Amino acid sequence: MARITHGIASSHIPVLGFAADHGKTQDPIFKPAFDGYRWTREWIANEGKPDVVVLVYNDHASAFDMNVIPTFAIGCAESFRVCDEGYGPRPVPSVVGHPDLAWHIAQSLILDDFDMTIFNKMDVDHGLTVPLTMMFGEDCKEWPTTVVPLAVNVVTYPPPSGNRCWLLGEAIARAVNSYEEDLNVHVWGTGGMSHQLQGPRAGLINREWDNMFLDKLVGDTQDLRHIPHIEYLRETGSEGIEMVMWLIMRGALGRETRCLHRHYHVPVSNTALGHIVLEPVDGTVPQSPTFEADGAVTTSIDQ
Amino acid sequence: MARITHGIASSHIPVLGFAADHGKTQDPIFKPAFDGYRWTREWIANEGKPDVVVLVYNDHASAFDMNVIPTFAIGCAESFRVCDEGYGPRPVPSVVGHPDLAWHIAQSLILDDFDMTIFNKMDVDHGLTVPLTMMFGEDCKEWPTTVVPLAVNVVTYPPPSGNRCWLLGEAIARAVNSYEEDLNVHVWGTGGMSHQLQGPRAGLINREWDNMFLDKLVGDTQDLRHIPHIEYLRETGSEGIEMVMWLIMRGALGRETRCLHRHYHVPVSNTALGHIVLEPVDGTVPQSPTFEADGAVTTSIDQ
Amino acid sequence: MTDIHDYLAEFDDIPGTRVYTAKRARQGYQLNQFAMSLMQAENRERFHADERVYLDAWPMSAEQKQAVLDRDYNRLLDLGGNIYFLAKVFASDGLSFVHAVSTMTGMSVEEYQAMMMDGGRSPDGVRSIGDKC
Amino acid sequence: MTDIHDYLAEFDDIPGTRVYTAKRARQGYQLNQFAMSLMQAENRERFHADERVYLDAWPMSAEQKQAVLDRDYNRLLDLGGNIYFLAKVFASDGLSFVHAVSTMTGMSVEEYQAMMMDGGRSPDGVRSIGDKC
Ligand SMILES: [Fe+3]
Ligand SMILES: [Fe+3]
Repeated sequence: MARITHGIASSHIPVLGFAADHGKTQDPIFKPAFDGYRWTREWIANEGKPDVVVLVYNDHASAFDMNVIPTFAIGCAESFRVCDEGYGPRPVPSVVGHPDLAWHIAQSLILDDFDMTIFNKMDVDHGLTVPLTMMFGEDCKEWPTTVVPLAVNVVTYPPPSGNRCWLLGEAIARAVNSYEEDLNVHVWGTGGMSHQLQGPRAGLINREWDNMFLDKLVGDTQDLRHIPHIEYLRETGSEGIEMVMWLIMRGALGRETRCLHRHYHVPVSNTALGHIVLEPVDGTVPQSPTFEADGAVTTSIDQ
Repeated sequence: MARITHGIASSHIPVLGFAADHGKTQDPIFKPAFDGYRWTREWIANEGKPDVVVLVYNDHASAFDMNVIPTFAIGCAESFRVCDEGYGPRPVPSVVGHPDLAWHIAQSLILDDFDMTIFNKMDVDHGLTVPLTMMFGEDCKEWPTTVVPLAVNVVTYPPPSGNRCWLLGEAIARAVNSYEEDLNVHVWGTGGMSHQLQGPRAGLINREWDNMFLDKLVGDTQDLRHIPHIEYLRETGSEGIEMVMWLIMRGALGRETRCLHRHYHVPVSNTALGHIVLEPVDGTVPQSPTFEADGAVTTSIDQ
Repeated sequence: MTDIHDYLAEFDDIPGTRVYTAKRARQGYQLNQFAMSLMQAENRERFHADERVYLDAWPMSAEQKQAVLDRDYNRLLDLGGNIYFLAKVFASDGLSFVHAVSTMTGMSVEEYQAMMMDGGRSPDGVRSIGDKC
Repeated sequence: MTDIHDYLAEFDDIPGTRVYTAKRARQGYQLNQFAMSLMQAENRERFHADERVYLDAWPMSAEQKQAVLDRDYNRLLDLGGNIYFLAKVFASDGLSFVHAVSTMTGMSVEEYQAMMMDGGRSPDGVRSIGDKC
């Protein structure tokens, strides 16, 4: 049976992709950011290696224009092209999907009353490719994992609530747990932390709040799911709202987590960088509200 | 304040659009089908006239190909073009949207934990245009109402559950009730009734089951929301699943309805035609599960 | 319904019916995308001018292409086609839904239409393969 | 949060911030679609060859066009622009996010970067217009 072995959160700041693509990771301005991923790169190349990553990110006006705004999009294609965001496409490998698992998750989520939009053709932007670079390094000829892209709208208001995201994470865990093939699955939440890219208030960074958020991803508290959008905006800047995506990852890890690695650095470009690696201590998620299950879909992912 | 004054359900059989567009409504084969809409046409041209119709339908591989499959799509554009389904586009007017109300509903639904996909450009097919013709007649130079298109996936499995559709209807009612302009809003559910368009079992019609379904749209029973997909398939044919869309309309009408008009006819093409006009007796819908409301969003639409 | 596997398994128990699940959607992806290309008038013309050439531009299986050439709709359903997509093929042939659908039933168009005028096919006996109910 | 009106109203209480709600999305629709057209290299070339001509092909307001020509990003935000869409404009100019963003703050690029190196802008005093907290 497939199981969620770990959750990773990471900022997906585009300039880190730029630094990686142009041999600048050891430049003084970028080195501290990359240094904080050294532990993760070592670990993920060895015992931390996933077979599939359910990679939660947002599209930044790249694949989706103003004509289509999906709250939750899941990519079920064989592969996903890297798009040109205006500087030319990043020189990184295409992203290989996992259509079997992706379709299984998509079907499960819809049966669990999540109103998914399925994409069978979708380009992916820095939101998805920068985290791959940060975890797997600058020199990948191909990515050492398959990916199920899960794009969340956090650009046009309203995005989904933090609680809805947490619930989606729980439903993803149930979906993975009901997939029959033996697979190590990661769930990654990306974006954040504090940043505001617009207006006279740009450059806002709230180190204290960000660290509160990192603290509460660990253990068994569920406080984070109840933070309203306005609090992200006031406390962490207009683009800090991206952190709701981390709650999908957290929800998927179940009742209690432990922290394997944590990294926080200011600044990268306009942004506070945050990164954390978690594993479930008690991975139990609530039963499906729609299946009359006798435990079939609700399995502890305790290790 | 806007309020939902009526709900209408109707099949959206393409051949009725063909008959209307080619002056064949009085042909013996089509006449009984059109005769059953005479009451509605008279009523809707007078006291039944809506300002806006929230028109629930499904796309039949017209606007959406296999690359994008939204469970719930809402059209927020100024207008919607009529698409060419292979026989050339129907010679009917473009559909004029109501972007103010559509965006308001979209935002409200997302805040109510429905994972909508917003479309600002979308063509519409017979699923949407045939019901307009049936209600407003063959000779419209322009449609006498604005429309908020709400497209539901019932083609690729799984579609949303009947219960999810009913809940969406309730959330649409809350959204309409919180819109400040004075508007008469209809919610229409389209598609159905019994039909199977494929394979050796094609042509299946279940007059008894269809009439049970029509019976239970009236009054205060909520039995219909719990019918599983497999029952629609077994009892009413593979395309009978379209009836889940009627439950969005029914959910939007609240606790209790009365029937103003009802029509059932077999056959039209491969299909059983069903049509019903309902009004709320007690339009109360449950409070939002996400707003800590003091009645603000939950208003009786009792008349 | 207890889990997704039960949910999907039940669909295989309906006689003469292919439910368009993920498995079929994936198998039929190129076939259905081909069919949808016929929504444009110029594609319909190119298709009818030389069906084989037009089909060969699509990465479909040989069986799928042959079934399109044969207008064998039951076979196309077996190969992952969906009827709303396939409708673009018979629409481009100028066929109605009744005509095209009748070809899947083993009846002549006239027999099929007579059945419909008579109230349609009864669900009795075709609800379930297992139960014959 | 008690209803959608409260939810939206709170967004107007954040200093120096435009939250991209439906109202802004509708106002900025053509502007943002224009910006996104610059994701294609040939469009970037055409735009830079003659910005006015390129802009005139889009049904944008005169103010929106002028603000693009001026690269006045605060004004573009006021006119319904969204920063991720507008990023295609400054990317096509070869500007980084830091550079473009700094132009909205009333600081020079150097001042802005110094502020960021120093830990960024404190949230104290810019959480709320009403509360000054
Ligand atoms: Fe981002
Ligand atoms: Fe239909």
